[in-house]
Amino acid sequence: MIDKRVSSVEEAVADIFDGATVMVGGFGEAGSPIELLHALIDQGATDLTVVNNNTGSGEVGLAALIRAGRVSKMICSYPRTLNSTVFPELYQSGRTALDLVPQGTLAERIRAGGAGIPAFYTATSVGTPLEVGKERREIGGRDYVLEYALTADFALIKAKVADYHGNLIFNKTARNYSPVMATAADATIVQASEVVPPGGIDPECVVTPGIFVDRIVIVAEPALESTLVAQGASYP
Amino acid sequence: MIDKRVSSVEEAVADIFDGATVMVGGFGEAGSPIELLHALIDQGATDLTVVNNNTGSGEVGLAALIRAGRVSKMICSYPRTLNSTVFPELYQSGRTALDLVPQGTLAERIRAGGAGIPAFYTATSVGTPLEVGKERREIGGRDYVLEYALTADFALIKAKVADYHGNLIFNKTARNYSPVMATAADATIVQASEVVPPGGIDPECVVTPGIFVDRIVIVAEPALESTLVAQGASYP
Amino acid sequence: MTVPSAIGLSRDEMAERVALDIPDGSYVNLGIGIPELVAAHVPEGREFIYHTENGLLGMGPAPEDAGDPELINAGKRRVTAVAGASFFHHADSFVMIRGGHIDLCVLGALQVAQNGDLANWSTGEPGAIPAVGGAMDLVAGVETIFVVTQHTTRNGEPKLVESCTYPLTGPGVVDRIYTNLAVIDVTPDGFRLAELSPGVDFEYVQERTGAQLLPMSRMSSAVV
Amino acid sequence: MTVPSAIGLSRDEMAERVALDIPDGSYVNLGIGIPELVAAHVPEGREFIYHTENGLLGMGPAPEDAGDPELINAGKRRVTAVAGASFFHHADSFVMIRGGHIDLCVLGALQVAQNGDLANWSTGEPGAIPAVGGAMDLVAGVETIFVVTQHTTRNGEPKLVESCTYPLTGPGVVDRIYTNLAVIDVTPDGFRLAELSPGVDFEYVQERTGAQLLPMSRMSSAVV
Repeated sequence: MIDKRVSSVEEAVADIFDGATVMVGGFGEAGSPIELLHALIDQGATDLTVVNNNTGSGEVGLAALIRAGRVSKMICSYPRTLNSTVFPELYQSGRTALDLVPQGTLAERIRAGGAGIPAFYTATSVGTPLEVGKERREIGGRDYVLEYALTADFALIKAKVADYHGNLIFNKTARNYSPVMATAADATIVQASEVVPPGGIDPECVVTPGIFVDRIVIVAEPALESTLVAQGASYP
Repeated sequence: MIDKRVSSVEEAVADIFDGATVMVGGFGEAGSPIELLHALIDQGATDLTVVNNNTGSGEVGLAALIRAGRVSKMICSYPRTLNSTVFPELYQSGRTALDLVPQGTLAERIRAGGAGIPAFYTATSVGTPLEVGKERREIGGRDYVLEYALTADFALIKAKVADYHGNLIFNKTARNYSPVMATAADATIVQASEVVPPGGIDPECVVTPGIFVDRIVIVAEPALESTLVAQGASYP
Repeated sequence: MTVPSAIGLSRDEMAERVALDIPDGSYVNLGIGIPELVAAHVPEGREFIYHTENGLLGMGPAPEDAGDPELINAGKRRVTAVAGASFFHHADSFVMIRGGHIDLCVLGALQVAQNGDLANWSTGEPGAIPAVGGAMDLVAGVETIFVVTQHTTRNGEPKLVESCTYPLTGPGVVDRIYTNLAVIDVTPDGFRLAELSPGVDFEYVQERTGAQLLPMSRMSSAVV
Repeated sequence: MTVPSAIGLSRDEMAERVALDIPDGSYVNLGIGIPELVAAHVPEGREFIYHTENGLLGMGPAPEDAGDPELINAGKRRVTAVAGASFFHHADSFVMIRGGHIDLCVLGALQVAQNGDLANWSTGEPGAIPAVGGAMDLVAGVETIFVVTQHTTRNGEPKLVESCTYPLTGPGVVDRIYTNLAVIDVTPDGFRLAELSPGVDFEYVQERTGAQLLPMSRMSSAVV
């Protein structure tokens, strides 16, 4: 029987290697896979390139991974957030690089990576400093830039419910980047609040089909970034 | 209150003009908006360019529109189907043109049209006769062809349930091209078996958000192509 | 120079003024700051559907209870979902934006140039952390771009200028500007006054504008 | 020349032989014709998940009742959905194909060349209606392509050839060919015999093959 469950977050992230590119789902705290991120800190992989809309907040989750010095490069659209202090310090000291990508271009580059589309054109960033280094082309009387697909070695995803095949549904705006990241990574690792047998999710409502998922671990009561930050928590 | 309902299929298709490009949802009979197609035959618009995976079957629905001489060009991936005789005759007599597009490229070109992506690269068709006339480019050591977005003036869509805002859900594999076509047309016209007030569809399960839909008409018991063909039906 | 906040409209009044120009039934994206306040001022008899780029169409007001930390807007504030809302992923959300499906977007600004260039994401200062979010996608994809902003900076520097000195968000994208002092259209001839706030005259606005301001045309100020 | 269908495997046996080489847990797309029969021959202890490009992952067998006319496969036949299935739209379906997520695809063929070129969508005859469907996307996007076909045409013409005379579906895409007579690998050196059907010898297959057939290597025939 196809069963992608693994027994712990430690096992789920065990093979993430130094130098890996890791996509991390979430927009702010919504959809942030905090337990997988903490397991990755414990695991020790370093020199990571991380793809996320933001850079985490406080000293937990993604911010804690950055603070631990494991992230050599962030690919993101908005590295400034409320309570986001870790990344700015490391960036300004030159210890973490930043590849700034407009939000829609970031989402579409990830989608392209999962879809076997090596490159596409978009009007976003034309005539701005973020156009620098991109190829420009006129199509149908308007200028566009060429953007390349983005893929990853691993994706860390938080879902609401998973079945053993890896079919996923999400909670409200926690969905955000996770479905496209799941398609663009060699290995997609999911923490789900609930795990059910195949058939437990309505096939008309599946958001991420199981084909895009490699490992599932149950995290029944995931921590919330805002709660941890309000408590002044710091990981590890 | 936002309410996109119209009172009849006649009203729904009234402004489709001669020479329009019309995307028609459906793969075989699954998702084929037969009542909207028959209303379009009655309405009389001609010289249409129609985008559909197939070319209909028997002498009803899309095949009837083609048979009535209203379609000057088909853009499709598979114009040969069981019981498909109308299109072959018109094609072989030179009265209907054919733009043959690989199925995945067709779906992606429509998606690009709705997504504001004017063009993208794909490996599909490289090294085949369908590459002719396309720009080839090597990216990351592999050859790809450039494909352009496809848009339409109108899309005719069959849904299972719609709400007044135009949020849609579909029945099983009747979903197929409809969600991407809805995004790529200036006016998306939907026949739904059931129409409910806003809130009647779970927001986590909406397949086509209402922003992509312009008109909704209720067709409570839509005809099935296979039933009509088995009955030897012919429209009008 | 006078502190501008003492004269003209308050932030809330500016937001209310913007809302007057949004057609009934519009799909609207609101930026962070004063634009967020627009949601509270839907004119009688109209209905707008709010899109937030992090994956929600049909965004409602802030929750009366604690809300759900995973039901947030692009500014990462907790919101609600109205009846008829839908959730979708980020790539689908930007299909709505890039594909021209959002009718109107209201954004803040650091600078707007007389040709419609917008700068609202970076002052370009060395050492500052650049952050762009969805602003460049919005101005590239949404047909109508309204800017709502104080007429001048806290230091009294004009935000409406001949040409932007800050890095652009997009070239030639702004249609109309709502400030505490005036409503100003971006036209092929440059900035043209459309409406003055109560107690403010043309010269007062011109003095605080970094480019030539054309007088009101005989047309009414309504753009919708 | 002997009518080939009298010798070697039946269509059903060919399908069964293909299924033996599909690894447990594979995501599989099956073409129309003999490939469809593969679904009935899942080897003991294995589970495959079938994808049909019209928007279903987890395709099950034909329904025992009339089924649902809107639950069909790519060949437009009525099917069922297994527990754990999901429905999605066409663009998402081809994300699975083009993006390399489908592990294996089994297709029919008009011709296969010794370099792996596949022709399976058109005979190129003037006046014929060309129809390509998803074949070009499948061969471009799926890592492992198996072909299952009669060894020769009804007229006894070889389908395995030096180079295709029919229009290509894709260049150099076929990994392994299953016919009524043999299992043949496409290698950098050309066609290499992997397995003979019962009662068939090398010369018999070579005579009916339009290109040089290399003898079986000492390796076992298992590719998985």
